Amino acid sequence: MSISKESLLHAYRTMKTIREFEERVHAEIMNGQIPGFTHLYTGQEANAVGVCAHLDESDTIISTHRGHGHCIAKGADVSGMMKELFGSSEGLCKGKGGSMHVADIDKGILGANGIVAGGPPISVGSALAAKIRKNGKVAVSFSGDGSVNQGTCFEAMNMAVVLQVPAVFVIENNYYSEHTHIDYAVGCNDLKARTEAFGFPVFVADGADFFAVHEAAGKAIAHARAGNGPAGVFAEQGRYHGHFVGDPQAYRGEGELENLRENHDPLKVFRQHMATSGELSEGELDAIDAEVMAEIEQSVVDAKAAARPTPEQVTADVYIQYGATA
Amino acid sequence: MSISKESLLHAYRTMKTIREFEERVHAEIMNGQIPGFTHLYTGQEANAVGVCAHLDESDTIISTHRGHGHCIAKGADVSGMMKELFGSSEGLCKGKGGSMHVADIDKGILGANGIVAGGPPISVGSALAAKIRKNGKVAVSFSGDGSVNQGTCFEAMNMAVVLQVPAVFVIENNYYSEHTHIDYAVGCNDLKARTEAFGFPVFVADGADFFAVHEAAGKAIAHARAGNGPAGVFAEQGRYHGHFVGDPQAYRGEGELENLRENHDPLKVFRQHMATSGELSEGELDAIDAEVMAEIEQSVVDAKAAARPTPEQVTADVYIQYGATA
Amino acid sequence: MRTDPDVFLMGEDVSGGAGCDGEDDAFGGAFGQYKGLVKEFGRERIIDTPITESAFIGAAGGAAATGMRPIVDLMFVDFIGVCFDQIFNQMAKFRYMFGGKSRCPAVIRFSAGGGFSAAGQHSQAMYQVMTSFPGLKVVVPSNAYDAKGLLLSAIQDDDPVLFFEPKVLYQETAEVPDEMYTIPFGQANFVREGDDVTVVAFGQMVPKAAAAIDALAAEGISCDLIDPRTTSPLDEAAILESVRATGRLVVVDEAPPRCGLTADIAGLAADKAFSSLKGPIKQVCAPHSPTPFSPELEAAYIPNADKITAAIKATLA
Amino acid sequence: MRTDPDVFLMGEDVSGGAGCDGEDDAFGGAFGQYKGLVKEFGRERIIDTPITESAFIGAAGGAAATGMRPIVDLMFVDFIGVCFDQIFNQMAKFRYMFGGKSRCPAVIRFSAGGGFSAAGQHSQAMYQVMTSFPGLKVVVPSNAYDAKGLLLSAIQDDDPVLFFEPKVLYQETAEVPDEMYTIPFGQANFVREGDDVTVVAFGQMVPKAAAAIDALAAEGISCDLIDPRTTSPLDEAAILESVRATGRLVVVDEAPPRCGLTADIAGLAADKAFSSLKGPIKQVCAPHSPTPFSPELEAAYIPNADKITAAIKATLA
Ligand SMILES: Cc1ncc(C[n+]2csc(CCOP(=O)(O)OP(=O)(O)O)c2C)c(N)n1
Ligand SMILES: Cc1ncc(C[n+]2csc(CCOP(=O)(O)OP(=O)(O)O)c2C)c(N)n1
Ligand SMILES: [Mg+2]
Ligand SMILES: [Mg+2]
Repeated sequence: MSISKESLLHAYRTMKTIREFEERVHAEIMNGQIPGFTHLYTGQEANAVGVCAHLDESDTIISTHRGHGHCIAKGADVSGMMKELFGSSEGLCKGKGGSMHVADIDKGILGANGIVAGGPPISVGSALAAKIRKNGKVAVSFSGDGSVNQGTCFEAMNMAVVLQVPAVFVIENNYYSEHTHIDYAVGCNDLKARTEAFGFPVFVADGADFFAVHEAAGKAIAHARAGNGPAGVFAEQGRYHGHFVGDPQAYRGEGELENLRENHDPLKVFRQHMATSGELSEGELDAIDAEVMAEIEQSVVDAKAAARPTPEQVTADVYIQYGATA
Repeated sequence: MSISKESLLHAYRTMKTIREFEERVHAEIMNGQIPGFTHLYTGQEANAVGVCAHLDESDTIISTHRGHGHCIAKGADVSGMMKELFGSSEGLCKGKGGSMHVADIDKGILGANGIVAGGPPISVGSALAAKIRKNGKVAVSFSGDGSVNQGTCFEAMNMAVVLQVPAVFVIENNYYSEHTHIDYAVGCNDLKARTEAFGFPVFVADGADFFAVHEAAGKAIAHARAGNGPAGVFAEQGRYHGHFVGDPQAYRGEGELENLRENHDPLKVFRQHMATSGELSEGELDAIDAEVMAEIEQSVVDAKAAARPTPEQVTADVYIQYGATA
Repeated sequence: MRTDPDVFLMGEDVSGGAGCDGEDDAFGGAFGQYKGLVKEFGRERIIDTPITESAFIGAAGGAAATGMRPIVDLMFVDFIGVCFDQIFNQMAKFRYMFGGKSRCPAVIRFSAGGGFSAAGQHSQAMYQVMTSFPGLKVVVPSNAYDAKGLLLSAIQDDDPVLFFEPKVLYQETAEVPDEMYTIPFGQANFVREGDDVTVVAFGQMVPKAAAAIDALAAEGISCDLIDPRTTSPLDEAAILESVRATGRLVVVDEAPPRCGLTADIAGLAADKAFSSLKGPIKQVCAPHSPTPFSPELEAAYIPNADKITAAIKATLA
Repeated sequence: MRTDPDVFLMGEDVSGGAGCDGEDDAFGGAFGQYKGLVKEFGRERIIDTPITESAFIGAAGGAAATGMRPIVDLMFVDFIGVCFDQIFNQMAKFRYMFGGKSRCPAVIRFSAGGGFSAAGQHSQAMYQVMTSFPGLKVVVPSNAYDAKGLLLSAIQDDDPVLFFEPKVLYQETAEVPDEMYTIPFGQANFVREGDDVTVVAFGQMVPKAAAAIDALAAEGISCDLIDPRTTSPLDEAAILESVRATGRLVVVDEAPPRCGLTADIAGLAADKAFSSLKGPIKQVCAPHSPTPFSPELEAAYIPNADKITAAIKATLA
């Protein structure tokens, strides 16, 4: 499948945006500027971007606790996200959600989620809505290698098959759930096969390679969109930072992280592809880098200057018609 | 595997006891003598008995809402069960549990359970206790074809593999969960394969045939007892009565029930085997029938005469040391 | 459902017989509530599910967040434990956590409460627990007329609504008007009016309280009987107004005593109507134990008219 | 654990690093509480699990019912929704439903409450919800000394115990005695003694209430401050005795208002200490909303000393 130049530019820009967003968030957390619990997507950019390349605004995604990358890939406003992380009332969720709950329903983003495997059932509901309305939309859920051991995830997969809805399950294997390795947590030694045993095809990709993800996700999404029921994507990729910001990662083997950063960096891999194919020049990519850096810098400046919430806002937006009791 | 005459007699007696217990319970419910919600095991006797033949008192089982058969097969006192169903304070659970919660911890019966798939996680805990104590015990959970779609069931299976505990998952396929067919509810078309994909062997048997179940369960239990981690049994068998007592079963195909009763009756199948092998004579089997009928009759007489609970008993046994607040 | 194509119904055996060879409309819900619906609307909108509550309750949340108006049936509220997260952490919080930008018009129906000798895992009230979660609306009708009007309001509501049907009340047959009518949330019903004591009762306790109150009339004791109908939102004003007038309060619910609705209402009055109070606020509820199976035990467990009568008298003592 | 081979610890990353190539004792629980344990007791008794709360919480119930004394860690109590059934319907009810013939000595540890800008799904108190279920014991320590004594009691208890650790209190370092001591359940601690108002506070609200009370001393107002330490069983006698003496009551908790502990205690006093009451019973709690993320919002959400002070004064007005 050939990808247009415009799409390539967009893909690279988006991956770079995720990278710089996350690295800057990391720095701001270290500076004490961003409160709460934050999980970074650095190293996994190709996956979110490769999948979302096949979606438009009215398709939906649902994300995880590690949600920034998915949201950016699906088109969330970066400045609104940064403001949200800083806790501003101008943030995407008015400062009520923070990192673990960034969402933008209008963009088809059903939110990051603080509950592991909270998302897949919700995504099946979005897929069911698409099926009932016969509108050709698909619903994508992202799940980590750890989250797939959660009952809700299995239930969602079975029900999606039973109801034959256009749900796509993207499994991101970054080898760890917190500090526990996939080889321990997934009892069988073949997660792809276990997933396929539920009754839908799963397409495998190198999750550090945008082109590989793009291809696998393309197949899965086409399958679902065509009305053939659910499909899956299974992609391996490294997580550069710890589970959360500050995690010393002593559980990793020697040289593991260095190898990831050296040989499995989605941005590097993309640039290598471009060097080979010549589709985008180094100059074009460098220009994007510079624009992205400026955009992220601006988003932080804006976030720091943005309005802070006021106490009355605590009880707003609990219900639609009904005010708070207390 | 040859089975001793004593064991054959015991197996037949137990199956017959379950059958007559259930038929009598059915009649007493129709008479308005037994309150609450009751689910009968008639037609599935060979499965409980074939499995429990391999267990001794300190192995554990955990059952489902359709629990009478499992409890009787594991050695629960039939008279105590009948009293329990009648709501007597002399019942196995002092009239507090009823049909859906019959239990006898001393006999290794962790209870019927009103929550579909509530049992498997608990059973894994019993298996874990056995592993930590290195006492060679196994923990068996029974699950219906419907219950295996519940997240708790999947989680229990994966965790049993991860922890390599002696848990045995017995899946009883009676084709229906309430009024929904397995072909609808299990999205993939191969439940055995889906189960095995979790990483343990599953042994299949004709659940109407005691000998087939006995063999499959023997393999599964031996596997677990030997420290090889969990194993499964998958057996098909008919459910004669409706989901609950009173269910008109209009969802069944024509002739389906008649065929089950005619060709897949565990008691008939057992007698046919005996007629062929000559191990037990018709007279011996008839004698058991008569004894069982008398025992069940007596259990009902006793249950009707048994003490009724008094109001003070409501708040007893909530805690071990602590009395009720109210 | 006839008027809004976005409404659909989902749950285990809501039609029944999916995948079976027999009749299509074989069942219609655990209490036959949905009988006939699949014939009219088909399996596209009356959706049987596997036994997979997290998945289908979660799916209701997802469908609602993307524009549908699902009604899902959990059969017994006691099963809420296997899908609890999807209710209290997901649906309930979408709107708030997403900064007010989403809506989640899902209705979850439950049968609730005791009276069937269904023992500890099929007899719980649970609406008191769900009332504690902001973001959920909680409905507990006490009669068929209200149930219809409240259900229609629930379907039209843009927030997640938990609709609790006291299961003993399924046994009653009552005439309800054929036409469509709604009863607004947060508006209590004065079932009886009187001067001496305010009685607030929920669900299946309402007819029991009415019986107690009617009997007390002979002794010259007259009571307000308030059925809040929805526990969240709660019609605080109606309750406080009555308590300010009578000076005495009895609260009746079938749930156990700790952190329940009886304490909730008592606490409300002990703060905001304190100066009007003339006697202790009495709570009538189940004891601090699971629901027992045996009919005798269950009869001793669930509050009855005698206990309500005694409590009313105790406030007057 | 050193003295009883039946005790073991299980949960996600309680040691951390299972299946990994790196160091074995890499983690030790989400707040580092279990650091070092795996080195002493090994992976047989410090068991990392997959993310599978229903399975491992259920397994704790099963292991406890068959003679072990598991301690399981759920990390954040907010995750309770995915394993709720195993707690409130299974463990809590075994003993009762089985006619008193079983015991279930399991301890479940949770971090609870707000204060970390962790937003709606990682900041809930939830102990008020769990208090409503008969069959469970619920512990909410307010300081390190109590936590140790209550935890040792929990491990020795033969019923299922839910042990809530207010997570902001992890940040405190305090000296606790090295030796083993237990604090019995159902025995409140009088943190302050006074004559004018009874203040009952839970968990992280205890130090805040103490601060408010200490400041009020300058104005000549003296208060009893009661920390119940366990919400189930509850030391009703201590609370009632104090209220009978002071005639005024303020109850403080960080959970939202509906069907919570503040109402529970208020309801208790409005019945059993009614005749001693001299003023309205005030409840200080969070508003009826999920926990917001932004620090400013969270500061406005969680009760603080100012709100407690205002409530104390309101009872005296
Ligand atoms: C129900 C639930 N259990 C546990 C957690 C704590 N937790 C947060 S992230 C995480 C690990 C998730 O691993 P994985 O699914 O592989 O995603 P990754 O972090 O690798 O992206 C855990 C255990 C949670 N948030 N929710
Ligand atoms: C969590 C939960 N969901 C639903 C039910 C209602 N229910 C009771 S039995 C049953 C069907 C179970 O089917 P299966 O597992 O095949 O067992 P069978 O009845 O055929 O023995 C259902 C849905 C329940 N008790 N618990
Ligand atoms: Mg991972
Ligand atoms: Mg079945």
